[in-house]
Amino acid sequence: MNVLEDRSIDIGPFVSQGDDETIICRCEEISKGEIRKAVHEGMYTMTEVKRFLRAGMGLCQGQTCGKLVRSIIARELGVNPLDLELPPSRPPVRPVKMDVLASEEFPGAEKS
Amino acid sequence: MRIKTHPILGEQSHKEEVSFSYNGKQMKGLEGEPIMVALRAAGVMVHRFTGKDHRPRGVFCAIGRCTDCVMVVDGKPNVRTCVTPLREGMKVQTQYGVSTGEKVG
Amino acid sequence: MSKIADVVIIGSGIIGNSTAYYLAKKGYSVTVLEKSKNIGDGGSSRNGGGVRQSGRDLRELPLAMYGVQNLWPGLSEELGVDVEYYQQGNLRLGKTEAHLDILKGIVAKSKPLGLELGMISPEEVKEICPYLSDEVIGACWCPTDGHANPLTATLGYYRRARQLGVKFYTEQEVLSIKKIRGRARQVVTADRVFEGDQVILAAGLESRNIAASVGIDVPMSDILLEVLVTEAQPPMFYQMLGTASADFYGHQTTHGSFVFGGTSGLDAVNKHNGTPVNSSLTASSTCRGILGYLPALKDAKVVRTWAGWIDYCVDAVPVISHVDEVPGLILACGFTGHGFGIGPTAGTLLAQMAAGEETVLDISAFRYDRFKAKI
Amino acid sequence: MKRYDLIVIGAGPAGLSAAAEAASHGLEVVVFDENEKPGGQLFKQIHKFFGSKEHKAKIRGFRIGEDLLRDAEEKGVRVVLDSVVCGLYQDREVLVQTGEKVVHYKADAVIVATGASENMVPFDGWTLPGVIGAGAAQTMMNLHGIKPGKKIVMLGSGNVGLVVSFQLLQAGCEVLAVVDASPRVGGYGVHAAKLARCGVPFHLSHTVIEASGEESVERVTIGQVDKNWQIVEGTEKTFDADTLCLAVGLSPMSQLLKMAGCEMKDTPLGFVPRCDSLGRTSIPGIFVAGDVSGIEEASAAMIEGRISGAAAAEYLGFLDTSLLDETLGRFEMALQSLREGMFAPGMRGKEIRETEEGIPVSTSLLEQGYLGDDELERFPGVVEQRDAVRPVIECTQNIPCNPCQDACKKGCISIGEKITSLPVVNSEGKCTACGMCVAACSGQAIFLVDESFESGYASVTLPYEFYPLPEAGDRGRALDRSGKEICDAEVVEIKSLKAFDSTNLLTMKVPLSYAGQARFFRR
Repeated sequence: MNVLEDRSIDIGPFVSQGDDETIICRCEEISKGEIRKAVHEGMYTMTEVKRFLRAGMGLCQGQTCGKLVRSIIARELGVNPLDLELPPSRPPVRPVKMDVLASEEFPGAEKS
Repeated sequence: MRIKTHPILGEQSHKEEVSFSYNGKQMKGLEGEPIMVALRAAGVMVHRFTGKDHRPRGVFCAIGRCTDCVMVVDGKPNVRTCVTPLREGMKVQTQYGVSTGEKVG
Repeated sequence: MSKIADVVIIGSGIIGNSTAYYLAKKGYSVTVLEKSKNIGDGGSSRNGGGVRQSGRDLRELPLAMYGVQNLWPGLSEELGVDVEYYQQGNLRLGKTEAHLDILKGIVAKSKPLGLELGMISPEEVKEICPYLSDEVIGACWCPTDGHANPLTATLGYYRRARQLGVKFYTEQEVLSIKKIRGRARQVVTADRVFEGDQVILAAGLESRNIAASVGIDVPMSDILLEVLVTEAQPPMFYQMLGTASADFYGHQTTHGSFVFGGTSGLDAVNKHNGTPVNSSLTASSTCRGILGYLPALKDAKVVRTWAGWIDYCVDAVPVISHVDEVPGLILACGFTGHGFGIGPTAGTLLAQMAAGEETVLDISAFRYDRFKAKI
Repeated sequence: MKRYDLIVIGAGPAGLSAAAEAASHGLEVVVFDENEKPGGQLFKQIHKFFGSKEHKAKIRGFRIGEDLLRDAEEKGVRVVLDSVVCGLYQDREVLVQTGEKVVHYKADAVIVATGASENMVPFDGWTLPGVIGAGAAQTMMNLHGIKPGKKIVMLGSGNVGLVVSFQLLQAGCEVLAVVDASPRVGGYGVHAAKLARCGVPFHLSHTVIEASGEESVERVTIGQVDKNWQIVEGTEKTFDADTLCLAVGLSPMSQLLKMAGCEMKDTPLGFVPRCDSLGRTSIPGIFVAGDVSGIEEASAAMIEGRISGAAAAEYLGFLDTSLLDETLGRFEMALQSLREGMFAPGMRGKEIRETEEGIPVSTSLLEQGYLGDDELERFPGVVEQRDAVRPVIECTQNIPCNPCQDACKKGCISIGEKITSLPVVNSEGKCTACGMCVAACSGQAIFLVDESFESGYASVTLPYEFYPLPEAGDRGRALDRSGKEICDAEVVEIKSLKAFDSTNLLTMKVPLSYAGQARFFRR
C-alpha cells in the first residue's frame, strides 16, 4: 500500500525550510510552511489540506493556488503530483450575489 | 500611464470623463472603464490590505478571477475593481479585511 | 494481506474518527477504513455544522445534551485543532402564527428533559440578532445550542487518533464483513482482508449494503442535501439559525463566511448520476429562504455550493447498537443528517460499547431491531 | 424551459468557430461568455498570427476576433455577453448569470470552450501590488489603454512572455529583462529575436528570488538556478522595476466539465476531459474545443471549434454521418499541419538539435534570444548577393507558417508544400523591394538588404511597429541582433501602406560592413 492509502507510513519529521513563510494560497493567506506542516499532521490529499487549512477555499476557489498546493503536498509525500486528485469543482464557477442567485428565470416556460 | 496613441491600436477611443472619489479624494476617470484602470492612471497600486497579515494587494489577474483587486465600492465590500465599470460619482475605498475599517474584526 | 486490530472501524467520518480516538485513548489498537481518497468525505464534510439540542427527537436529545455539556466545550483543546465551536444559542424563527405553533410544539416537547428552551418575542429576537427581518414575529430560543466546523472537527479527531497510533487506510471500499466461528471478524475489500476482534460499521448510507453481507438490514434511504457558502463578511453574529418552516439553516463561521443549508423541497427524489451533484434549483431556493429572514446578506456572494447524501433512517434517529445475530459487530449509522452535533457523544458511546463498558447514556432506543411492522 | 439545439460556453476562438460551424448546418445556437467583449483572449492579441491563409495567418488577433464574431452572427448565432455560466448540471442544463438574475437553459448539445487560465509561481513578494499575470498586462494595455507599469521584468520566455514583452515595448514601457528558469527560450525564436534586437536582455537559467517594495513592487531580484532548480549563491541581480509580469504557462479551465461529471484525466499539460478527436466527452451531448481540452495556439483552437461544431451537428442529426467524415477530413488536415514542426504538442520537453532540413539549430537563439552572426549562413533564407536588393529571412525554426511565400509575387521566396519548412530565398528571383514579405512575416524576421545601395553604404529595411515613428532623414544608431549599438544610421525611407497592416517599413542607411548585422534603429 502506498503513502496515499496507508496513513501510518512514516514520512519523517517536519523540518522547516527557508521559504516556509511564502504565501501559497493568496486568498486565504496560507503559507508553504503551514501546508507542509499539515501534511505531516496527516493531511495527505488536496481535499484534506483544503478542509483543514482553507487553502484553495477562498474567493478565487483555488484557481490560482491549486497546482502549487498540489506540488507542495506531492514533494512532502514523495509522490508524483499527478497522483494527487484535485478537489471537486463546485458551482457557481464564479461568485454570485445571493440576491442574484435568488432571482431565477425560466425563459420559455409555460406560465402556471 | 495612459497610452495616448498606439502603433497598432491607434488613437484610444474617446470616452466621457467622470469624477469619482478614492478614499475621500476626488479623482477623474473614463466612463465605463474598469475602476482599476482609473486608479492605475492615477498611480494607485494598493487596493486592499489582507485580513490576516494586513499585507497590501492590488491587481493581479485583471480578468475578475483572482479577486485580489477587491475594494469597497459605494459601501459594498469585495467588489472586483478589474471588471466593474467606473460610473460618475462612485465612492471607492481601500478595503481592510472585508470592510473599510482600519482594523479588521 | 491481513491486519489484525482490536477494533476495525468502517468509515472515517466524525463517528468513525471520534470512536477511533476514544478507543485509542483507552489503549485499544484500532484500524479505520475509508472508501474514498479523503478522510471524512461523506456527511462529515457536507453539513451545516449545527451543535444543536433544540428540535431533536427526544430519544436523541440526551446525546446532544451530553455532548454540549461534556465534550464540545473542551474539544479544541483536547484535539489541538480549532474546531470553531461557538455556544451562542440557536434561534428558530417564525413569521406566521402557524410557524409559532410549530415552535411552541418544539418547546413543549423538549421541556420535560430539562433543556433550556423557550419562546421569545420579536424584540428579544432583534436584541440577539439585529440583522433579522422585521417580519420575524417570534422564535424558539435555546441559549446553550451552537455550531462548530465539521471539517476541522472531523479531521481534528483523525489527526489526534493518528497520533495515538490508529491506522487509517483510504481507498478501501469494504465489500463485506465475514464471520469467523460465528463472530464478525474479517472486513473484506476488493483486494485485502482486515481483521479485528470487533467491527464498528459507521459508513453512512453505504452501511446498508455492508450490513447486508451478514444478513442485517437498517432501513435507510438517501436524501441529497445541499449547502452553500458565502464569501467572508464582517463579523455579524454567531447564533445558529433555523426556521419553523425549514427554509434554511446556518451560521457565520470564524472565517467570516456564512454556511447555509436549505432545500428545494425535491431533495428526497433528486435524480443523480452516482456522484453527489447539485441540483440546479436548490441554491436559488435556499437563497430566497435566507433573504426572507436576513435581507442584509443580499450582496454577499455565494462562493460554493455542494451536495451530499444523508443516510436517512426511516424513523429519523440513528442505529447505535450491538447485533444479536452478529456478535462482534456494532452498528453506527442512520444519523439522518443530524449526526455531526452528536458525533462526539456517539464516538464516546461506541468506544464504551466496544470496550465492553457500561455506556454513559442509555442507548436502548437506538437498537437495530426496533423497526416493526405497522399492523 | 428555453431549449437550444446547441449552447456554446465561451466566445473565444474555439467557441465562436464551433458556433458558426454548427449554425451553418442549421442548428439554433447560443454562445454565452462572461466577458463584455467576445473573442476571448483574441482581443488582447495585437500581433500577427502564424499559420497559412486558412489559419488566418498574418492577421492580427483582434481582427480575427472581429471576423469570427461577424461570421458567427451572419450564420444566425446568438452571442450573449456579460453572462457567466455558473454551472453545467444534469441533462445539459446550463445556469447563466445575466445581469441581476440567473437564467436556466437546456440544450440538446453543449460545447464547452472555456479556454485556459494563467499558471502562477510563488516567491517572496509575489502578492505585492505590481506583480501581475502577463494576461493582466495585456488586458491593461491592449483593452484599456493603460500601461501596466514603467519598468517591467518578465518571468517566462514562452510565446506568451515574448509576445507580451513586445507589446509592452509597443505600449511605451521599458522591459528590463526576460527571465526564465529554463536554460532555453521557450517560445518561437523569431519572437525572442525581435525583443533582443530592441535591447531586451534574456536571463535564462534564472528565476525570480524576490519582489520587494514598501506597498508595491520597487525591486525585483533574480538569480541563476542550477540543475536542481536551486539558486546559485552570488548570482543575484536586482532590477529597479515597478512591475513583474508572470508568464509561466496556462492551465485548462475545465471546472464546468468536472462539475458535469465528465471523465477527466490529469496530464502534465493540465486537467482535461477525456475526449476523442471530435471533442466528444464521456457524457453524450457534451463536447469540448480549444484550450479547455489541452493548451495550444489560437489557430488550433479555431479548427478544433469547427470540428466540435460539426460533430455536434452530426450528433443531433443535422449533418449526415457520411458528410461528417468529409467535413472533418478538411479540418483535420488543417489541424495536423498546425501540429507539426519544432513546437508541435508532441515535441514538448524534447531537445531539438536539427531542423527538419538537417541544419543544426541556432544555440545562440535558444540561449540568448538572437541568432549568432556565424550561424546565419547555414539557413536557406540567407543568401549572398552583393549586387542587388534581396530579402534576408532570419527564420530558423520549423514553425507552421507560410505567408512570406504568398507575399512575394516575384518568386524570391519559397516554402513548399510542407508548411513548417524553412523559407528559402531564391537568388534567381527579381526582388523589387516591395516590402510585402517584410510586413507579412508574423515573426518580423524578414529584412531587405541592399549592399549596392550607395558607395560604401548598404540599406537595411526592417519592420517597425513603434511610436513615435522616425522620419526620413532622422539620424541615429543601428542596433545589432543583440540590441547593441554598432554604428551610425540614417533613416532613408518610412513606408506605411494599408496592406502592411500597421507594420511600418523603416529603411536605414548603414556603413556597408554592417549590412549583415544592423537590424534595428534607435534615434
